[in-house]
Amino acid sequence: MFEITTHPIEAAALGGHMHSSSCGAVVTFEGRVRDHNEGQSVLSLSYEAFEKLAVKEGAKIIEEAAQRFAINKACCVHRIGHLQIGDVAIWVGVCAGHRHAAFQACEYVIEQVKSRVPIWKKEFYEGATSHWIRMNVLSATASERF
Amino acid sequence: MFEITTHPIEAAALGGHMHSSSCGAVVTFEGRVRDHNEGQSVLSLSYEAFEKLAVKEGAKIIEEAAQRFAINKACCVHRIGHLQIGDVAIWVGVCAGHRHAAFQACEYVIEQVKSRVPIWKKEFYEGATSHWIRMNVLSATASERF
Amino acid sequence: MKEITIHYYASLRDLRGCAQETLSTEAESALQLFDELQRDQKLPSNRSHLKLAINDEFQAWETSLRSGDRVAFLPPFAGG
Amino acid sequence: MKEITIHYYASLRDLRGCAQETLSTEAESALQLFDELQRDQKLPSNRSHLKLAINDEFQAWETSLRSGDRVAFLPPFAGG
Repeated sequence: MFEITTHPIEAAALGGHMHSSSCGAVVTFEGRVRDHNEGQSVLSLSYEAFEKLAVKEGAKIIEEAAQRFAINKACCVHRIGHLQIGDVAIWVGVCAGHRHAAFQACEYVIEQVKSRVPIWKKEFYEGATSHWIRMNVLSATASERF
Repeated sequence: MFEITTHPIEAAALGGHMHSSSCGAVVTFEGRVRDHNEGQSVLSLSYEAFEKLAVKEGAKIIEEAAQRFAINKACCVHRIGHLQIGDVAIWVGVCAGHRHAAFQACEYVIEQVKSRVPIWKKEFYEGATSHWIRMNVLSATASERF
Repeated sequence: MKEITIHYYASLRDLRGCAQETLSTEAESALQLFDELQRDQKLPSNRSHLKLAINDEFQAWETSLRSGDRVAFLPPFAGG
Repeated sequence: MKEITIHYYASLRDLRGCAQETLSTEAESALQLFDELQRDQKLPSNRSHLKLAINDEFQAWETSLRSGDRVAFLPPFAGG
């Protein structure tokens, strides 16, 4: 299951759903809003998604994880909207018979979601400045123009 | 922090303690009692520890994880006594600035705890039979005697 | 002429100054459409860091366009 | 003669038939003590899968024993 939500992510509640009696291992990942990034102090974040495509691509990733690794279930929820320091932006949970598959699948899901799902992040800094993360690759290209 | 407990492990509560505002990633592992092992249907489990030594060795592993990987905090709790299917036997939580270190440290802790901490597990099966896990290596040795 | 709606997200929306626009074009492919739109400098000069979606599916830049298509040029993802 | 207390856990306790015993021995090392105890077949013939602790610390089998030491022979661990 892959989901985009505008509501706070309740990691504890999500974790409670991951269990089945044939599952020996549950691995979870929480990505939280940090108070700094690349040396800059961050006040808050805003996430935006191309929702229809994000949900399709996310579901594909979950399906891939289930095929590649010996797991029982994988689940990922990504929050969008304005988030404060410490808020959970993304949660991934995997349950499996054995631990190594659970670790591998969980890391696979988070890696793939970060690189393939159309979600964007804007950081807000002191002094009312803000910045779309990874936008620099675009402006670098623009400046090369001259 | 490494702890041995006779009480049920509340993964949700433990997870809630893992956060700090400089932490971008929290990875947790729950090892739960499965209803089967190596083809046999398991009814329940019993864990026993050499507690004094277990707590020392566990603390060493947590310290090593903090030195080897760029993490903020690692924590492990192992339950002992009689456990039912689905009960959490071990919980590991790691928080870090970045996800890869959190995954690595979490898997390191569980691997090391399994191989180095003096804890033993007895499985109970249908028909009132039971078996100390990994005892077979000892009996194999005993039978080689003849 | 084809009627195409183009959606912009995140940094591209800021750069373009709008979230979507609809226009008539003779562009055969998404690639030609991008080049046409890029001329006013309100899109990056280089599309190597962008991805493309047509009707809510990822597509290759060479995909031909049909009237009514919804096109989105997507800046680098930064979820998680 | 040294007074040594030996602790048994899990499968070794079952094999030995007790959780601890105290005995007087002339064994110089934990290794010699194990060999002495193993003669009655109530311990595995081979100690390659066992670990050793003296006074709640892991130790090498060659460690010399002193009177009052608490020794534990530890079967293969199976936590987690």
